[in-house]
Amino acid sequence: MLVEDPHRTTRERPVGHPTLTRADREALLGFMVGMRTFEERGVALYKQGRTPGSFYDGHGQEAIPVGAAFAMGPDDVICSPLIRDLGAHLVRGTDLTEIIRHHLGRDNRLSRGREGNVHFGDPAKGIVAMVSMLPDMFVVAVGMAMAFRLRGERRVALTFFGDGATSPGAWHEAMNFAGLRKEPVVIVCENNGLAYSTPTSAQFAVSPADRAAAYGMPGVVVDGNDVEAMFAATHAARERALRGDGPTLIEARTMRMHGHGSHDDARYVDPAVLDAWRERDPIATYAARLQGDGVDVDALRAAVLDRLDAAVDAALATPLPDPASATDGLFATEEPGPLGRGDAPWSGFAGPGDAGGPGRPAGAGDAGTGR
Amino acid sequence: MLVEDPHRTTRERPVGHPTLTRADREALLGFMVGMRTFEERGVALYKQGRTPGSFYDGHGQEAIPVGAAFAMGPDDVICSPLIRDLGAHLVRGTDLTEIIRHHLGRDNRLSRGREGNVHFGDPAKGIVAMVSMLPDMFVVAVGMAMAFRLRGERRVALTFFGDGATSPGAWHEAMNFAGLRKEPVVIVCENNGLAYSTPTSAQFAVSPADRAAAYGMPGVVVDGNDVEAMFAATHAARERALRGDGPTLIEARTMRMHGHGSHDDARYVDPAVLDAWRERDPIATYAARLQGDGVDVDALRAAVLDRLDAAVDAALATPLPDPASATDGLFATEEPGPLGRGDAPWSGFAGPGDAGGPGRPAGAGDAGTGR
Amino acid sequence: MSTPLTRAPDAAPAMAPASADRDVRTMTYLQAITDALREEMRRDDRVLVLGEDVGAFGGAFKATEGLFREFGADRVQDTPIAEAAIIGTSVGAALAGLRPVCEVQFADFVATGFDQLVNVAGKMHWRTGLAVPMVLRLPSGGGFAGGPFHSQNPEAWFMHAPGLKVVAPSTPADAKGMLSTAIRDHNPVCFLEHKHLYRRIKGEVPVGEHLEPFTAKVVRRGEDLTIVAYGAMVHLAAEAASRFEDGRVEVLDLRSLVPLDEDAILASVRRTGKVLVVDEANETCAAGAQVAALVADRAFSDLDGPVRRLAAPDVPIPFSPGLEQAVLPTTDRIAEAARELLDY
Amino acid sequence: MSTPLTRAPDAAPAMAPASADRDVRTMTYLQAITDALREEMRRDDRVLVLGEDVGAFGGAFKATEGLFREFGADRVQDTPIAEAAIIGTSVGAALAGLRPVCEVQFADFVATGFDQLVNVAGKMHWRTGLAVPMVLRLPSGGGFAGGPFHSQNPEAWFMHAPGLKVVAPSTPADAKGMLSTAIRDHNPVCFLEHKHLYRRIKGEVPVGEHLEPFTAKVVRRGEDLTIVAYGAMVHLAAEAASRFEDGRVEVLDLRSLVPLDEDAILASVRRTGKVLVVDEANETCAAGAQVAALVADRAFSDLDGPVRRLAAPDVPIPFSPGLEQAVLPTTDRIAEAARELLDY
Ligand SMILES: Cc1ncc(C[n+]2csc(CCOP(=O)(O)OP(=O)(O)O)c2C)c(N)n1
Ligand SMILES: Cc1ncc(C[n+]2csc(CCOP(=O)(O)OP(=O)(O)O)c2C)c(N)n1
Ligand SMILES: [Mg+2]
Ligand SMILES: [Mg+2]
Repeated sequence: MLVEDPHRTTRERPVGHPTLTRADREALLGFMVGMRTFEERGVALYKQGRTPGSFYDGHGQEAIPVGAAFAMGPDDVICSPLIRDLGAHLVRGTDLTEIIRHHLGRDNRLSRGREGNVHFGDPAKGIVAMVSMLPDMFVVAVGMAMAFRLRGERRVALTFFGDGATSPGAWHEAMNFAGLRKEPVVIVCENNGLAYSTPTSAQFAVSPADRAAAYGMPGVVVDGNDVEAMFAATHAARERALRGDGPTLIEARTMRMHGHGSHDDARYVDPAVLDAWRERDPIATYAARLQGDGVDVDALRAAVLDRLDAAVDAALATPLPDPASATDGLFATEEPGPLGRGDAPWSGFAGPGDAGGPGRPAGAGDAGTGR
Repeated sequence: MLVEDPHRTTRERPVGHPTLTRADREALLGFMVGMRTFEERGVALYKQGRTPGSFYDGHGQEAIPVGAAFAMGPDDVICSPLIRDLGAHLVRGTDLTEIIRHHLGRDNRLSRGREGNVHFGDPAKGIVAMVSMLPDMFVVAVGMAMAFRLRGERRVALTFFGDGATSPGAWHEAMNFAGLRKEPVVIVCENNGLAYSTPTSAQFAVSPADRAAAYGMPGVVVDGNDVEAMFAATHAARERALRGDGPTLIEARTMRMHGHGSHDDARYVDPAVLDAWRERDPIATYAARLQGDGVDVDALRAAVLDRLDAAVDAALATPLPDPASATDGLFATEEPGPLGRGDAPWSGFAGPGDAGGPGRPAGAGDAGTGR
Repeated sequence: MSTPLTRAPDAAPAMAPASADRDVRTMTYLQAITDALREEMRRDDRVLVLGEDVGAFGGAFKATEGLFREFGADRVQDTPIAEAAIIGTSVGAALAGLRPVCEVQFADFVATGFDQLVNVAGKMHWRTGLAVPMVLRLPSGGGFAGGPFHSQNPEAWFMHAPGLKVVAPSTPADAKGMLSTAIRDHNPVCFLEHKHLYRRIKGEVPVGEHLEPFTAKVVRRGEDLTIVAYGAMVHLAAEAASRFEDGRVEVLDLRSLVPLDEDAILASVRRTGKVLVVDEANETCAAGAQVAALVADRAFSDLDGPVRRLAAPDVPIPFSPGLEQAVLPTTDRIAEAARELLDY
Repeated sequence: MSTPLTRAPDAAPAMAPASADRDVRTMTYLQAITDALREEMRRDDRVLVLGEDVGAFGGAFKATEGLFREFGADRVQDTPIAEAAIIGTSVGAALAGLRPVCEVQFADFVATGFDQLVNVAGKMHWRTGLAVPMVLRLPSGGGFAGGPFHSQNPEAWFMHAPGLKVVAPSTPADAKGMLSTAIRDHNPVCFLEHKHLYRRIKGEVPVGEHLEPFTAKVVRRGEDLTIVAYGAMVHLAAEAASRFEDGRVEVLDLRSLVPLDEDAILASVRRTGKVLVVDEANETCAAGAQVAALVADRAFSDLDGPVRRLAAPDVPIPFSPGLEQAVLPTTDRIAEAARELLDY
């Protein structure tokens, strides 16, 4: 389902979905439920004072990171999931307990307590952690994609940013490099109508998808609340990139349903707008659909909750990092190794150690060649 | 005369020239001849080792700064003429001897020897000096235009930059602010095919004029070798800005006929391309036309040369700045005064002290209201 | 707002430091900042505020709360996310006769507008004679688990960029008085307001017009050792000093980094003979390095001990509170360094 | 280029400093830089060069001359004018296993890519454990009427940004050896190459592989005073030192600013008891401030005189040669300061 786009643009719409199996659909729903459940717990932990600093969630936007990340192959990289994109981490298979430890400032493999909120990545899963400065990691993603192109690898870089992040100069420089050099980068812009308190009407005159043409790349508008549409658009963009035809900007239209962060009551948002969008909740609508197809959604929710409870318990039992560790490792002293392979459930790749195996759907051969 | 534009775009073409009198036409030619003559002398002085540092010229691009600056009113500001835009300084009436003193590193009112080559402005004439970082002064121009809009003044800011200067992030931020807030800024992009050694094909995928639409503003392609076309397009853009309809990006298509600077032999440019453009020299073609109309071009050239000789002599007789002055004035200690009014020959305004007077052509009433 | 953005105030009064008989009100450091903005905007129609979310929302920290309602959208402008444009258009507006006060949402983000600040704003007057009266408000500093991108203290970068004034108040009264002074200054001023002081620090603040000069101030007298600090570190230094006998440890609050009140620093150190310089910023090439170098040159013959420094080590500021406290200077560590110096 | 950009070299050899029996060739500082790039690109297919006009044109200063012909457009890339993208895509390429060497056309322009450098490149390893092996070549410094935007020495900004290495060679042999070392380093390295040395300074440079460590080096021995300098200032300092009796004035070439060879600085100053620190950069918070602060703390008891500094005053670098010479440290002024210190 594509939402109406008020702007004129040159745009490819994704034509036809690649085949999603029932297991794939369950996985999509599962990751969305996982993201929401995790974040609800995250808000609670933050309000209980257990999470230092701040907490951000992507309530209502789950379809975007989940659908997009799901379309990737194991050797693709994500650079980087942002504050609304926890689902991308879940799809790639980063350990839940580690993520919670990270949020709580406990010792953990992802950030060693040096970073908080969604500032983490998992090199072992092909994810590079975001920085706060928007949209700096888009520029970095273009550089990673360049390396893939130069080496002739069948890999893409997937990047995320919001509507507001199209205003900084770095966005333009990244768009220009990507479009001009046809880098294999898949660009997901999450247009949720707001940048903190600022509506898109005070951010830009022309929608992000319509601006893609100025860089010689297609801009696609997708219903960001439809996980399969996100999957299909990202899949098509990835195919295009792998063909050597360069980047695609996918503008996922959605709405930020919560405050900018858990500290923000978002009084500046019209409740009627929220009500209208709530009707189109990406999880509720997809769950209803899958339920109709016979998926046991309650069981799925229960399983997610069990895993979450266990992870939270394990995280809360984890000590804080050793204060003496704060200053080590400023500089790398060893030859860096390659990034690891992320889980790519749709391609049948479940994680390191898995070489593919049976049940790999058609098209999975595209999922990357490794190094 | 508009050159062929290979790209699709939404664009207003300037419709109908405002009336230029014969005196205006002579002035246009005179300023172009002045710029070229000055720069030829500048190259000579540089090669003689009299000009420290570097020297840049705009040979073949004279129609752009001259035509654009000529369309301005006295209260408009130019922020800023760049290295190809000496003609804009001449139109505004900055003293020739001061400019040469500046180039030679002699004591002078414009820069006190602190700056060289085209890094000067004349606050008394409403010109702000450029910085090297491209295109930073475009951003500043948008801020000046904002001030004019907020105060309800009928003034615009005119800014210049090259094709290469559309790549830095600052360009995007300035375009976005200008388009979104409909600032009264007139944007002249001098597309001379090159940024130092880099052709536009390695700079961007889509021409600057075509990218204007991405910011909600019209992009106009103009023959940058036709001074009247430049005048007309800039005049129309200025009218549009004064009407409150916001900025226009004018892409002036031209060719850089010399090296990037006098140190550069530009061996990387195909001589056949230069030959073809030489046929379309903005001064030769316009001089031929005016000569046909009875203008004594030789006399005009001779007068320019006389003035230049006198100015060079005066400049060479000027001492270097006092070394002890190098560190004073880092900080302003007094309430700043307003910028002065630039000469606006077309509007009949010849400089400070001139309040208009007879012979002001129709339309001159638009030339600004002062503060 | 009859003639918006045009009326300049009549004449600048002489600086009137807070005195006992002035009307004062107790407020937080953050409220003092808002108070200064309001006062100066009332006084001078040319003053305008711009930045991300500073309008109706009142800013990420609520420093501009209420201003949009009082002064309207032209003078309290929400901008797109674009620090270079925020700074650069402010330069332009300043050149055109306005007095912009722009907010960078967190000081950390100033790196994305750095070029406009150091190359355009900072060099303008020296190069061209054109003044650029503008203020860049920079919510800075750590101490609240903000992590590497919401805790930085970038002032040394500005100090090393000629043409920028750099100030960093530590109290509500100074925050108000120095912000007012900054807005009336004819130059670009980087105004470092410490986020961790915003709501924690309260104090008496003069009501109405209040100006503080860009000079240092002795906040505690002592004869045996000078602790030089600024911003949030002043509070830790004062606390550490209070652990020693009265009259031993002097605390000098720099308040302004450019101009740096060299006379005040030298006068204090010459008297005490020992100095400890504290920075919250990363150690290498920090403000404290400049102060230490100054002392080692110009007060050398009066020194009775090494010029000691305490600063954050050269790593980003960690998120997890235990790690963060391991990196930031603490009262204990300041007291310990002071003790060592006193015993030297 | 059979398998472009993929083959890593076999193993890093131990550092082999130039010795008498090595094959050497006389070349300029600039040629030495080109030589290092060529050597390292031949050795390691993962090394690529990118920047404005660095391709067929060979760069604004011709530092990459010949590389495009030898290594092709993939490994010697012309970029659009976009410093943030040049730096940021290099970070990405480095994360993906390449070893980018990017050129900023003039060091002054680094301010437009500052954020990617300090916030993305510099903090990456500490935050995430991911290494960012890349080199940022920065043609820096004044002395040739380049004016305020083509003469800057920005190294102190980088020193104050944790996670960046910062080096500044003064001789052709060091330029080659330290650039090679930088390319093999696993971290972002800011490589400050002084434009005014490019063609003026010639010297013997080892042929083939040549690595120099990121340490300081005594370039002239002396017992009574240490002059600490780096980059172009080393030559002036050596010239100034030669005006005194042999064996009186020691000159220490820092070569590397991060890591700073504190041991070498302290050892020299402890021996001589006096120090003059010279910077071409603006004085406040410069590298020299850090060196002076270090000495004033850790070598205090060995000092026989004040820690003196000579640096450019805090103004932009003027264009007109007489003004420029009034601002930059000169041999005369260094000698004069040395004389004063010796007489102290
Ligand atoms: C360069 C920069 N400036 C300012 C900020 C502060 N900031 C953090 S999130 C945010 C709003 C981002 O809006 P958007 O990109 O639309 O993402 P959303 O929060 O809506 O997902 C801002 C202004 C930042 N992170 N980076
Ligand atoms: C931000 C920035 N990076 C690099 C440079 C170095 N530089 C000076 S002029 C130039 C080429 C400019 O090309 P263009 O904008 O097309 O102007 P033209 O010289 O053709 O008039 C470059 C790269 C600069 N001035 N600013
Ligand atoms: Mg948003
Ligand atoms: Mg050009």
